Amino acid sequence: MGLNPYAPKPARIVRIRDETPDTKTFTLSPNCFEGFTPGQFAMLTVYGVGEAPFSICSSPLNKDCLQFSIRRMGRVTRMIHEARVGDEVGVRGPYGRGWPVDRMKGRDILIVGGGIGLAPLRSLVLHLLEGRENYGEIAVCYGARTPSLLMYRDELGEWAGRGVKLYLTVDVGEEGWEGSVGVVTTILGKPELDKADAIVCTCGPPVMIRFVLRRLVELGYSKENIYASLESRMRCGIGKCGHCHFGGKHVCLDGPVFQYREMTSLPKGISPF
Amino acid sequence: MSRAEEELRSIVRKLLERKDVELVLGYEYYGRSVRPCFVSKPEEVERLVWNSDCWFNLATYLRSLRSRRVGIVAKGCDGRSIVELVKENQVDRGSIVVIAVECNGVFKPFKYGSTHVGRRLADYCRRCVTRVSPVADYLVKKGGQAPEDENTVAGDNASDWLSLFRKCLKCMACVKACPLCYCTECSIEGFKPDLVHRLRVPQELFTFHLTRALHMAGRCVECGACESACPVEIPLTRLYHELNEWFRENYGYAPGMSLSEAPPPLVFKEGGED
Amino acid sequence: MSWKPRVIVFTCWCSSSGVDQAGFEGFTYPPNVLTVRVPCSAVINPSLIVKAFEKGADAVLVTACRPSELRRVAPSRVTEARVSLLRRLLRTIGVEEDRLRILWISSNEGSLFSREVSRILGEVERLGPLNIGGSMVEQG
Amino acid sequence: MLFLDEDGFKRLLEQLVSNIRVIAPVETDGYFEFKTIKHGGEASLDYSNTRLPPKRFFLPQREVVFKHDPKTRALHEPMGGLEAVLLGVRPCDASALNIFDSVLLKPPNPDPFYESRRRSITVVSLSCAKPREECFCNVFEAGPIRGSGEDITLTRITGGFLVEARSRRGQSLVEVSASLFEEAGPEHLEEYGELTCRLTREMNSRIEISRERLVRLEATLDEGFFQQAAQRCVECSLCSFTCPVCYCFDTEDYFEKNAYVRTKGWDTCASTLFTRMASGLDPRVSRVDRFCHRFCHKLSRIPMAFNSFGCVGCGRCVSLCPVGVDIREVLKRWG
Repeated sequence: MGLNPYAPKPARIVRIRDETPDTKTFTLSPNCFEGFTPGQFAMLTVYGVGEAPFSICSSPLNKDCLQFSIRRMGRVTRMIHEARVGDEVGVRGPYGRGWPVDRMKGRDILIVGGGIGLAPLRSLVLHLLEGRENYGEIAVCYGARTPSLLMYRDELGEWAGRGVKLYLTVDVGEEGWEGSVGVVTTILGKPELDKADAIVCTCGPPVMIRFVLRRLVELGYSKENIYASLESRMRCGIGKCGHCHFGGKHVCLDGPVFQYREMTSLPKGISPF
Repeated sequence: MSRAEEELRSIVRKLLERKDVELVLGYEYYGRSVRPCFVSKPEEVERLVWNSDCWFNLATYLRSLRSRRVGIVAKGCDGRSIVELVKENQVDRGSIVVIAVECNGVFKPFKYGSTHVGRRLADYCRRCVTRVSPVADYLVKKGGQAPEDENTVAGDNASDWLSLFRKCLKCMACVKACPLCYCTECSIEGFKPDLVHRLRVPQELFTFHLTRALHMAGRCVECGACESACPVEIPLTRLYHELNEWFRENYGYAPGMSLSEAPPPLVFKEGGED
Repeated sequence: MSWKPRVIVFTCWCSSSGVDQAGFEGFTYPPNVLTVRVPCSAVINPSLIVKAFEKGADAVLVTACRPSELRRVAPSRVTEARVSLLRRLLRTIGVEEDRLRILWISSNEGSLFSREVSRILGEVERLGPLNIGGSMVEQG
Repeated sequence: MLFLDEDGFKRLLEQLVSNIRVIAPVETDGYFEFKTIKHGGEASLDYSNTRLPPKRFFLPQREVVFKHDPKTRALHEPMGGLEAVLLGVRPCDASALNIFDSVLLKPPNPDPFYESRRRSITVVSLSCAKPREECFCNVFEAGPIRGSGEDITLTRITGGFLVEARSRRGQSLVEVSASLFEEAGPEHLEEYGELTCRLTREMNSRIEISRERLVRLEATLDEGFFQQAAQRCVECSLCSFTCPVCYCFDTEDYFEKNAYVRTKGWDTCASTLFTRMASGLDPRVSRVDRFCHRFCHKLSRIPMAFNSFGCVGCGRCVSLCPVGVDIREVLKRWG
């Protein structure tokens, strides 16, 4: 009788931070994972309500707690949003394949995020910043619908101070916004990186990923080095329940991070093309 | 090929050639049995058949074809369900051409692993009161040979409904085969998991079946599609028949008999009999 | 401990004050009677009554305003029709139809309520436990 | 290979029934269903196949997988698994267990609930006497004589059964009552050979499939064909509920009797909710996509991910489908 993979481990919410009007970042403690790769996800349980997959957005080097940025969407996320500090939730994971951190050593890195899609990328940025000297240029292109919907606003400046080139854009400007206005593809050309060799990591809504991938190829980034994190409904996270089985690949086992060529073989619908 | 089939095919061919309809819903042979088919070209008309194996109610497809002009082969009960769909504003009578076929009852479909050898007239057909559709643009008379009951065993009269419900797999075949179960947010399919959840088997089968029965009361045209589609053969039509009887006794109303007759809940008047 | 029937009472806003009054005036009714107050008897979805049976109720009682005392007659008539239909359904599937009843209760009829409930409870006790939830659990 | 005569079989059955829970096909209302039997006579072995596959003994339609008491903070992990013998499974249904094994027991996260059930149930298969019209187990080499997931294979021949132990558990069951068995003689083996030939000949479906081509089904989908067939489909999901192989499950969390409970149970890809996310995004929106998925999953996606076909050719979906959707048509076209 093996361990029960369907049973989450209890953890407490120790901090809740409002990111945007409908997104909060929850800090859970203790960190019951022995370690994870940035880009992996975990299943969060609201006891008695349900379970849903969320990207881990804290640094893998943070051994004390786990962080999740959660947007209010369905039944489970609504209940998490109603939770308070001290409440207990269940966590199991880490699941899936994260960003290819091993391939990043010594290369330039382009990170493209849209909206809440920055969550799995934040984990990556924090990971990269811990060993900043091992990598080339790191550029983050991040877009949101409005300035108030930008995630991790307090942290973005800090990243820039630690050697990350930051390019922000919003679809619709607000009063006091002096940055660029337009979708994220409009700023993809700005970072000056070694395009043939740079690793690109992108996450966001499916439509954004579709156009970002197209633009990246146009700009001359190598298809071998483009990665995107996809999403799908899942129930078990371990490749048993069949919900995320698309074209021979399980999003929970072979993803959520897919390489460009893998994505071309996914069936339409889940594939960003 | 029976004369009725010949007549049916010529009507359908005429409809398709004149481009009166884009598509005709009918039945075709498929192995030993019969299955629904969609005919859109005059040369495909030869596929159409009509016999006592055609138990499926083609009106089930009408809602998904709402934007098109469709011809439909309809038995008596199918016609009644078209009437109900029109009354409930689900389909437009003007865009449907009903090819009514006179029906003498259909056989129970042959099910996997059954030990019954003979064909048996479906139980719900024994109760049938409408051999011909109440709405018809064309009429094919003397449809299908009168089915011979090869099995002398009368319809099963098991009355232990609780044990019948317990067999249910909650596969929703009854819901999906029913022409009148069209709610996009079905309360028993799990959209509102507080009432009935799809996973709660067998805990919520009682609520599931009774809720469905209540939703079908006064609407069910007793076409038997649910019962015949059911993999474990729960005689659902018998249950719905009882509720229709209640409507008949109390309001003198039977569903799907005429386009002008409004269902009783709609004509409920304040200060009624009191 | 001997078996006591569990009865769920759906009361409309008006008749619920009748039920309250039963309490104020010291009429007793057994503790195994649970009341659920709803704005109007006509909003009681029959599925909820069915679910109450499945969840372990031995009888369900619907109390509603007397049609003759209502300015609008329809709501109580709707409830009456629904209950009557549901009783037919229960009879068909082999559940005693007397387990579901409708009771006309005005807001000042506490005594009537407690009298009727006790009477019905006695009848249900004679009928014995229903236990649909239990019988739906898989055997074998 | 061993031989067990009719009388020996009866005695073996009585022995088993008195020692262990025996589940065997029992006739009820014109159909056969797997039920726990109290004495050997209840079991009927003259059946074409049971209406529903024995899937529920390994993967119940609903099972509790996790309980958590918030007060005592105790975790209860209910585990099923009563020792039992499942007798008279047809080879196709037994082969389905082999597919379950490759999916649900795949490391690193085997399903412990399935594992304990699989370990505690000894599966005894019985060769088919006569293939039905809708059978196509020969296509996937899942019958009609031998399946691939059973512990003991019984083959009915004149005067008794040929017994083949297929696993260590099967071997030990044979050893316990070794005195009943005798070594199969040449005449038995000869009959076995003839039977194999005859049954394969009698199989109605002669579909030649090539693994390589089928696995590419995903890439070579002919939308036209599927659109036509999907038009007929009413998404009743009967096929996945009666399929011996369909393993997809859903979970539900709720609070009951002072504990948070999680159950898992059968789900179906025909449901519009199957892939819909909370945000409303759905990678598989159209009916055609969902319809394609069922066939792609069985014939191409499961083989790609788990290296075995997701269909055993029992014919239940073919026979029960109210609108005559037939997986054999897909096989004929793409096999």
